[in-house]
Amino acid sequence: MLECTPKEPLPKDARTTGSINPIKTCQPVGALYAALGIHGCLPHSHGSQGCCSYHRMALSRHFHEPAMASTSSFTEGASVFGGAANLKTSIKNVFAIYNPEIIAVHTTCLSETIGDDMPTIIKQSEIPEGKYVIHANTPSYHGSHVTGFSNMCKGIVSYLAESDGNPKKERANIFPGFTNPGDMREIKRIVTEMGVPSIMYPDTTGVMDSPVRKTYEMFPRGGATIEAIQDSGNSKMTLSLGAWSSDEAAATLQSKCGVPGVPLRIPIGVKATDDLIMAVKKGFGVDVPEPLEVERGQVIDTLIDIHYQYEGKTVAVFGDPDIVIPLVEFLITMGMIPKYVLTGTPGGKFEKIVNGMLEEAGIEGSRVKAEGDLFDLHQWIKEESVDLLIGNAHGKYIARAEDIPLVRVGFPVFDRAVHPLMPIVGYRGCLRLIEMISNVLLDRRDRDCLDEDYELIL
Amino acid sequence: MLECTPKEPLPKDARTTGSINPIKTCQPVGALYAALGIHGCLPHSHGSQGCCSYHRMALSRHFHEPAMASTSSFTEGASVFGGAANLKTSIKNVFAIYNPEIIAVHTTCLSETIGDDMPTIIKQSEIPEGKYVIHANTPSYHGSHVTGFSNMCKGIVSYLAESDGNPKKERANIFPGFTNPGDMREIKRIVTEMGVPSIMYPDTTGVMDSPVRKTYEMFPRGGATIEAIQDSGNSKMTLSLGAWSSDEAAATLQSKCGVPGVPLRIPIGVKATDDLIMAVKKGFGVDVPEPLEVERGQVIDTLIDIHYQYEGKTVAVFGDPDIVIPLVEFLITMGMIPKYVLTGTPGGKFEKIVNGMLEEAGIEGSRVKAEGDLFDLHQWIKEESVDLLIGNAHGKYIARAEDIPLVRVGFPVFDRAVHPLMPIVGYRGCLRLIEMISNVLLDRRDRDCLDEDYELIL
Amino acid sequence: MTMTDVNIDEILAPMPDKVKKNRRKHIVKKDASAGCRPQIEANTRTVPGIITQRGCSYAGCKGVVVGPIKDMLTITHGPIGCAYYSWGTRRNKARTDDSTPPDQIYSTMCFSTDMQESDIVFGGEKKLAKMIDEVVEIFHPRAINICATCPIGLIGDDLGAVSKAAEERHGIPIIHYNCEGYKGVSQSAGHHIANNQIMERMIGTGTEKVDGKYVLNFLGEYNIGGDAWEIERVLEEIGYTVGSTLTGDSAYATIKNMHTAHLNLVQCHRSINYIAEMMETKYGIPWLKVNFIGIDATIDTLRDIAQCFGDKELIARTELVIERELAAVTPEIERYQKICRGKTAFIFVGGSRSHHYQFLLRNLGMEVMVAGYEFAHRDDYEGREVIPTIKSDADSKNIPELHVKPDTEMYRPPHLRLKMSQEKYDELVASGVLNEYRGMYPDMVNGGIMIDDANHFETEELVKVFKPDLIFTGIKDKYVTHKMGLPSKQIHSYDYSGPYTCFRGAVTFAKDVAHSLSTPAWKMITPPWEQSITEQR
Amino acid sequence: MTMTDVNIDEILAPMPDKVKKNRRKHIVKKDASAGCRPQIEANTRTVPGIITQRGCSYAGCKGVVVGPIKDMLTITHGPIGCAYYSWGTRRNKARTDDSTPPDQIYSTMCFSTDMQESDIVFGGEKKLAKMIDEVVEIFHPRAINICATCPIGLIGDDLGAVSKAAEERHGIPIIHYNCEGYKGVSQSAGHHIANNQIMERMIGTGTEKVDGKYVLNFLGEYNIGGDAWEIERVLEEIGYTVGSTLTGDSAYATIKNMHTAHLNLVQCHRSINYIAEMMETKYGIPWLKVNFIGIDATIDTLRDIAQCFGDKELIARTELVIERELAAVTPEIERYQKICRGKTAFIFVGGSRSHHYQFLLRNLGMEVMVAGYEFAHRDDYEGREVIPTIKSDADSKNIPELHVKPDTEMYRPPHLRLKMSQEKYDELVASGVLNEYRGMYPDMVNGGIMIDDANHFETEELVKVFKPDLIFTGIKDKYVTHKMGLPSKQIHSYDYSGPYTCFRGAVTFAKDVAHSLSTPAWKMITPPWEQSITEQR
Repeated sequence: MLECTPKEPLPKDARTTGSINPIKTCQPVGALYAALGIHGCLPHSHGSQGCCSYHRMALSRHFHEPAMASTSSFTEGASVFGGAANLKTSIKNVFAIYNPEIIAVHTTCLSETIGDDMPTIIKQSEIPEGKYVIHANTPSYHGSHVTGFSNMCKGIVSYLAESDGNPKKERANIFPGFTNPGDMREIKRIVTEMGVPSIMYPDTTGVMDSPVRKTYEMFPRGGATIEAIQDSGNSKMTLSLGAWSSDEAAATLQSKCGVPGVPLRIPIGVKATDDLIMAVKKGFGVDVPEPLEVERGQVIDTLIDIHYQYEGKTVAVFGDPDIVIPLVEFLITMGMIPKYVLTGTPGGKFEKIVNGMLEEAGIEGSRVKAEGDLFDLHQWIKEESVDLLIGNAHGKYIARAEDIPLVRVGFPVFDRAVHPLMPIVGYRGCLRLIEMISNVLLDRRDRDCLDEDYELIL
Repeated sequence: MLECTPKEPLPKDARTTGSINPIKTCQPVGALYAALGIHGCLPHSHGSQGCCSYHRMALSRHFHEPAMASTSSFTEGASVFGGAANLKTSIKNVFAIYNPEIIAVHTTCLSETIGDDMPTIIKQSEIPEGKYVIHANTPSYHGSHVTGFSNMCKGIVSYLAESDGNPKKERANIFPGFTNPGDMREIKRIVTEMGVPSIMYPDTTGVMDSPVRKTYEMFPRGGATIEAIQDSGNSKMTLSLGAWSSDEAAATLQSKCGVPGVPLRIPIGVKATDDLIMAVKKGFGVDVPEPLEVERGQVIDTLIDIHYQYEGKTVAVFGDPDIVIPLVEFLITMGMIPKYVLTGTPGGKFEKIVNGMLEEAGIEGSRVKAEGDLFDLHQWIKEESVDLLIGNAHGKYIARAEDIPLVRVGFPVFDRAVHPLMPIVGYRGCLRLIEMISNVLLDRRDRDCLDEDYELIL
Repeated sequence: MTMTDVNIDEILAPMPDKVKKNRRKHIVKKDASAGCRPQIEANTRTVPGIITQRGCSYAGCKGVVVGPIKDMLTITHGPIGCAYYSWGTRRNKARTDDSTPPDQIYSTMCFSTDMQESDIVFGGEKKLAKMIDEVVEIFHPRAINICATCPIGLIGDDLGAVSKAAEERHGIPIIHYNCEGYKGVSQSAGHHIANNQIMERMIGTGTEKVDGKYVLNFLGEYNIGGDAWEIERVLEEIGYTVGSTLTGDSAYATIKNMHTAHLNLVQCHRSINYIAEMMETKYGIPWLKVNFIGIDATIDTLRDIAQCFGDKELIARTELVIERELAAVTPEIERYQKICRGKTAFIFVGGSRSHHYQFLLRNLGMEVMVAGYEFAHRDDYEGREVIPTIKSDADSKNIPELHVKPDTEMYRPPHLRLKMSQEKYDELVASGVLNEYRGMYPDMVNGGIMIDDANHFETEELVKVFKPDLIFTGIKDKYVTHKMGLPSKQIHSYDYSGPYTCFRGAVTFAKDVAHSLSTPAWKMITPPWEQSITEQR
Repeated sequence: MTMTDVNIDEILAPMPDKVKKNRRKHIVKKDASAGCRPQIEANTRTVPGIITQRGCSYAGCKGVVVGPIKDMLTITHGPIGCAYYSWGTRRNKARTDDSTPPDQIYSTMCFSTDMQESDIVFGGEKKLAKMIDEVVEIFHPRAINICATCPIGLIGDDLGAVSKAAEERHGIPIIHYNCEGYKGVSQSAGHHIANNQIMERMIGTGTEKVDGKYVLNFLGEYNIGGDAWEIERVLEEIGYTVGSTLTGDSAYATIKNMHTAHLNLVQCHRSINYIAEMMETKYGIPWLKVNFIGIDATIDTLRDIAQCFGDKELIARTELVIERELAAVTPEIERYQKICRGKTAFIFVGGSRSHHYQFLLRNLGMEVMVAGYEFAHRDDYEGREVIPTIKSDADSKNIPELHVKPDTEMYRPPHLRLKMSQEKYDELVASGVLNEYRGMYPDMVNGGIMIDDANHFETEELVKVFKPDLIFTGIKDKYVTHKMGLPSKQIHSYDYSGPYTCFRGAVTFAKDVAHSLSTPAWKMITPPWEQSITEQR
C-alpha cells in the first residue's frame, strides 16, 4: 500500500505546489450540503453536470441518503457565452417539475470564471409566487468545502433573515457548522434541555438522516423552514458554532438584523460543550438542568476511570478546522498527544489556535499545518509514527500502509455506515469519542500481544 | 491460544457433567446488582467474604463503578452453627455505620446449605425506624446470575410493593431485566416519550453509571426510591421485560397488588421494541409520537441501505437468555444467520423459543443450547466456523484462537469501557448494534483483503 | 394495464411543454410487432434544471478511461474538487504484476494542481509545470497524464505546450487531455478525448510483441470489482493471452504494445469503440463485441471468440471450460433463482451495462422493464448501422475526430492476425460477428421502455407505472429508490461486491440480488401502530 | 494538624462501641520516638456487616496459589460462581516454554463441577469423579487440582477419597484442597492450605536436578503483569538460574524439582512463608526475603542475593548489571519524579505489596501515609520475631499445620547449598539476611498509619484526615476512590499495565502513577456553571 511514496523524508523545498491526497474538497459541495438543511429546498449547481454529480455522490456516500440537486448543465456554448440562459431555464423547469419551496443556487469554478452575475440573473428569472431563489458564490478555486458551506449559510441569511423591529425573542439561533445530522440533533437537544427555544439552520436533520416512510417524499420532512429562517432575525442571539463554517453567517445576521452572534466552537469535547452551555446560560439566564450535569459528570467519570487506556498515546488528526480544533482540545483533555494536526482548508489562524492549545498543555514536538495534505502527513509519519489516526476515510490508506488504527471522524467517511446518526458533539459525543478511541487501541493491544499477554480484563 | 482444546470434535457422550468455560455465574451477583437498583440500598451478602468480594469485583469491572455491598463474613463457626448471629450483627452494624435506607440481603450456597431461615432472622433483627431489610434466596447451586436477579426483583416486590385499594394510576411499572443502566435510561425515555409516567425498578441508572461529583456520596442519587416501589402496587400495569429476569416479579406484583403484568422481551431489535411500544400504546391508549417513529424509520432505512455489509453472515451468539433471544431475532431481521446460539442459564424454553424463530425464518442447520458453555461453542466452531461472535468478554479466547471477530454484548464485558452507558435497546440500540456489527465485519474485510481490494468506499 | 399499454406521453404530461418535447424523443417503447426499430435521441444536451444522472467530460476521461492506468501518475489540472471526487471512487482495481512493481502504482493517490484564484487570473501553466517537475522528482513515474477541468479552457492554459516542454525536460511521456467538464454533453465526450490520446500517444509506441498463440486485447473493461480478473482467469484457462485491457488494471507499459495483438474484444462499446475502430484501420486488428455478464452471454461470447480463430482444439477447450464452470455454479444459481424468478427491474447506468445485465437477469428469471443509459449514443441503443445517419451537433463537433490510416510498418491484415483465410474472415464480418454491435434494442422485452438520460421525475413516474421489484442504478439514485420502498443495487460499483463477470461472478450477483430482494427489513417499513389489525403479527 | 497529631480514636468515633473496640486494635500509628514497635491485631475475623476488602480461603488457595500452575488442570468443585470469578481475573501470566507445550497450558480455561441442588442434597462426589474422568479423557493433563468451595465441607464430600481413587484410575497426581470459603478469616487460610499440599504432593517428587551454578527458587511471586519475567531477565543476566517460581508462570513439571535449588527467594512473605520454612527444615534450602519493587530495593536485593553466595565474580557481575540498568532508567524516572514528588498515598492491598511499594514510591519522591493489608498476620507488620507470641484462635486452628523434618535423602545443609562455610552461613543468618523478615513497620513514615483489614468507613475517614494524592488499592475500591475525587491505581492488577518490578518496571510504574496524578480530567470535575467567577477559564 502506497509503496510509490518515498521512504525517506523529502527535502524541505521538494513540494511547493499543488496538493497530493488532499484534506479538502471544493466549495460547492459544502454549499449543496448547507442548502439541504432548508426544508423543501432543491440545491442547484450552476456549472457543468459533473460538479453536481460528484457532489451528490460524495454526500450520498457519506450519509447513505439521497442528496437531491439540479444543475445548469453547462455546455461549451454556455461556457463561452455565459450561463444566464441555463440558469433561468433551470429555475423555470425546477419549479415546474419538482416544485420545491426554494432553490439554493451555488456557483462553480466554471460559472465564476466566466463571471456570471448571479443576483442579476436571479432577478431576471421567473420565480413563482411564494417561492424563493437564493444563491452563494462558491468558486472552487477558493477556500474549501467548509467555506462553501459558510458561504451558503451567509447566503441564506442575506436572502431570508428579517428583523421585524420588535424586541428580540427569547430564542437562540443555532448555526451548527458543517456537522452530521446526528450532531445537529444533539446540539438542538442540549439547547432544548436548557429550556431555550431555538432555530437551527442549516438543519439537515430529517433530510440527511431521514427515515424510510410508507410513501416517498422527494422533499423530506426535515430541515429549517423558510418561515423559521426569516424569523431568525428576531431572535435574541446566534450561537455560531465553528469559526470557519458559521461565523460569517452570524456576522451577516448581526449586521443585517442586529442579532448578536456568539462565536463558539463546534461542541466537541468537554470544554467546547461547556462553552456552549455557558453561552446559553449567560445569554438567557437559565440554569443548567440536572440531566446535562449528569451527562457531563459521566464523561469526567469515564475519563478518570479509563485514562490509562489511551493516556500518553500519540495521535495524528486531520480534517476540517472546525472539527479538528475542538477535537484536538478534547484529545488533550484525554491526556493524549496530538502529534500531527492538519487541515486542508486555508486559514492561518488554524495553526495559531492549535499551536496555542498544544503550548498551553505543555506538549512539545507536534507539527501543525493548515493547507496540508495527506502526503505531508504520511511523510511525517514515516519520520516518526503515531499510535492512532483520527480523520476521514481517506486516512485509511496511511492506516494500512503504516499499520496504524484509524478512528473515522469528519467528512467524508465513505466506508462505514451509521456514523452520521451518532453524535460526536456534546457530552454524549464525548463518550462516543472515548469509546471509539479506547476500543480501537484495546483492539490493537489484543491483536498485537502475545498469547500470554492476552487478557480478559483491560 | 486454547491449544489444549481438542482439535477434533468430541464423541457425543464425552461430556456429561460440569461446566468448562461457563456462560453463567451464580445467583448472588444478580441479586446484588438488582439491589443496587434501589436508591439508598446496601446489598448484603449472607455468606463468606469471598462471595461478596467476587461479586463486587465482577460488577465493578463491568461497570467501572463502585459496587457497594456488605457481607456476613461467615467463619467455620457460623457455617456449623448457623449464620443468624452474623446477619443480625451485620444489620445492626450496617445501619449504624453506613446508614442506608434499606438493606437487601441475598443468600449464598453456604447459608442455603446450612439452611438459615431468612425471614425469621430478619424479623429478629434490630431495624431502625423507617428503614428496611428485605431478602432473596439465591443459592448458587440453582439457576444463574439471571435467576438471582429475578429472585431479588421478586423479593423487592414481596417486601415493598403495596396496593392502596384505590383505582390504579395511569402509570406503568417497568421491570427492565438484567440490563445495563444505559439500556434502562433508554427504556425509560421511550416510555416517557409516549407520555406515560413510569416507575422502573430495579433501576441502576445513576448508581452504576453515576457521574463523578464535587463531593462523594456513598449512596448515589440514582435508583428507584422505596416510596416509588411501594407505590408501584397502584400502577395500571407492569411492563415485564425478559421472561427469565422479570416475569416472576411481575407475577408476584400481579397476585399481591392486582397490577397486571405484560410479559415482553427486553427491547433489543426492531420487533421487540415495536412490541414494547405497542404494549404501552394499547395499555394506555396513547399515540406513538413522531420522534419514536423517526427513530424506527431510521433503523429500517439503515437496514435497507447497508444490509449487504452483513447479510448472510453466520454468527455465534451466547449470553443471557433475555438478551440472546431478542438479539437473535434482530440478527434474523438483519438477514444474518445465527448459527450457534447458547446460554448457560437453565430453562428448556430457551431452545424452544430460539428454534422457533429460526424455523420461522427458514434458517436451517443452526445449533441451539441452553445450559451450554463456551467449550461446547468452541467445539462447534472447530467443526464449522462462523463469521462473527456476539457475546460477553469470555468469548475473546475463542475469538483469538479461531480468528473470528467478537462484538461484545451482555454481561460481563470486562475488557472494554463505556459500553454500559450506551444502550443496545430501543431503536437507538438497533443503530448501535448495526454499527458494531457492520464495523467489525468491515474492519475484518479491510484487514484481510489484498492491497488491490482495499477500498475507499464500502 | 399490460406493459404494452404504457403511455409515455401520459408519463411526461406534467412537464413543461419544451421539456416534454425534448424528453419525448429520448424514450422509446419496444414494440416487437413493429417491423422496424424506432429512433431514439441520445447524446444531446440535458435540459438545464433537470435532475440528471449524468456527469461530465472530465469524469469520462480521467475518471473512467485514463485514471485506471495504474503506472501513470495522473495530475488533475484545476481547482481541488475534480481530482478529489475522482480519487478512489470508481473501484477500477489494479495490482502489482510483472509490468508494474509496487512502487510504480499510483491508484490510491490523488494529484491536483489545486488552482487558486490567482492561477485563474494569471494562468495556471507555471503551476502545472512546477508540479510536473516535483512529482517527477518525488515519484519517478514512467509517464504522466494531465487532465483539464472546466476553467482550463476558459483561461487558455496551453496544456500541450506545458506537457511538451516537460517531456523534454524529463524524458518521459506527458500526455494531456483537454477534457474540460463542459465539453460535449456527458462523460461520453471524455471517453472520446481519452481514446484519441491513448491511440495517438500510447498504442503502437512499444516495441515488445506480446507472446502467445492467441493474443487478445480487452477494450472497454475497467475491472470494476475485479471483473477483468475473473474474465482473464477463464480466458487464460482456455488458452488465450490477454495483452492488455483498456483500461482496467492496465499499465502504460503494456498498452504501448497493444498493436501486436490478434484480436480486440470490446466489452463497453460506448467508451472504447473509437479505439477499436481506429486499431482496425491502423493496425488491422479486428474487434469482437463481447459480453461476459450473464452465464449464457458468457458462453456465447467464449464460443464467438473461439470461432474467430477457428482452431478446433481451442473450440474443444472452450467447451470443456464452459462445462466445468457451469457445473460448479448451476446449483448455486438455482438456489437464488427461487428468490429472483418472476421479479422485474429497471436498469439505469452508463456504458453497456444496461444491455449486458439483461442477460444475467434473465438467467435468474428476472426481466428488465425499463433500461436506459446515462451517456450513450444512438448506436448503443439501435446498433452501429445507424452511425452514418447520426447528425453531429455543436456539442459533438467540438470533440476532435482522429483520422487514422493503415500504419506503414505495423499494419497486418485482419485475416492474418486471426490466422485464417480472407474468405473465412469476410464471412465472419458479414455474419455480424466481427466489428459489429447491434445495440440494446433487439434484446429489450416487448413493451419495455428504452430511455436515454433518464431523470428523477421520469424514474419516479415509471416506478408508479411498472412497479418494478428492484432498480439497478448508481449511488445518486440508490437511496432515492430505497425511500420509494424499492430495493436497489448500484450497478456502477456493485455495492462494493463483485466480480460479477462470467460464471462465478453470476453467482455473486445472484446472491447479492437475492439478498437485496429478500432482506427482512422490506417487510417492516410500516410500524405496527400504523398497520391495520390484520396486518399485525 | 500535623501527621503525628492524627487521632485514631476520633476517626473511629462514629462506629458502634463493639466495632470500635475491635477495630481500634487493627490500627497503629508509627511513632519513631517510641522505643518499641506497637502490637497490631491481624488475621482475626472481620466484623460482620463491615465493608471489607477481604476475600475467602478459596480465593487464596485457588485464585492466588494453585490456579497459576499452568500445566495443572484445576477443577473447582462447587456451584458455578467460584470457578467463574477466578477465571482469567488475576493476571498471573503464563506462557509455553520448555517445560510446558501449548497444549498443556490451561491458564485461560475454567473448570467447574457446576453443582446443582441435587448434588447438595445427595452429595457431589460422583459428579466430581465423573468430571475428572472426562477431563482426563479430553485434555490429558499431567496433574489435576481439585479446589473445594463452601458447600463441600458442609455436605461432607470426601475430596481425598475421590482424588485418590481417580489417581489410581488415571495414574496422574490429583491433588485436592479443602479450601472452603469459610475457612479461616481471609484468603490467608487458602494460602496455607495450598502451601501444605504443594509441599506434600509436589515439591521433592521430581528427580531432575536443575542445572546451574546458582539455582534459585522464587517463592511468592505470581507474575502479575509479567513481574516475574522482568525479575528473571535481570537475575539471568547476572548469572542465576531460576528453578521455579511459586507459582507465577510455574509448572507442575518444574515445581517437582524445586528441592534441588540452592536458595529460595521469598517475595510475598504472607502467602508463601510456610513453604519457605518447611523447605529449609526438610531440604536445608535457606531463604532470603527479597523485594524487587523499587529501584533501591532491587539493588539491595540483588546485592543480598550475591552476598548469599559470596562469589566475587558474581558480586562484580551484579554491580555491572545494576549500573547498566540504572543508567537506562534514571532519566525516565527523573522525568516522572517531577510530577510525583511531594505527593502522598495510601496503599491497601494483600500480600507484601503495601510494604514493597513504599520503596518504589520513595524513589518517586512520594510518601505513604496509610498502609494496610487485607489478610496479613502480625509478623507481616511487626516482623517474624513476634511469631512465637501469636496466639492461635478458633479460626486459625482449623487450618492444618504441617510438621516436616529433614528429609533423609534429600536434605543438604544450607551452607553447602550456598557453597560456603558453616561460619559464614551462621553469620548471614545472625545478621538477619537469611530466613528473616522484619515486617512493614520499620519502613513506615513517622506519623503514618498501619491498618489491618481496612474497611470502607475507615478509608473514607482517613482520606478526610490525610487528604492523600492517590490511593493504591483494588478494583472494589478503585472507583470509590475516584468518586472521592482522588486518583487510584489498582495495585493487584496494575490497571492492566506492568511489569512493575526491577528497573524497567519502576519506569512503567512511574509513568502510570504520573498519568494517574496528572490526567487532565481531575481539574474538570466541577462544571463551569458551578465555579465561582475566579475559577472559570
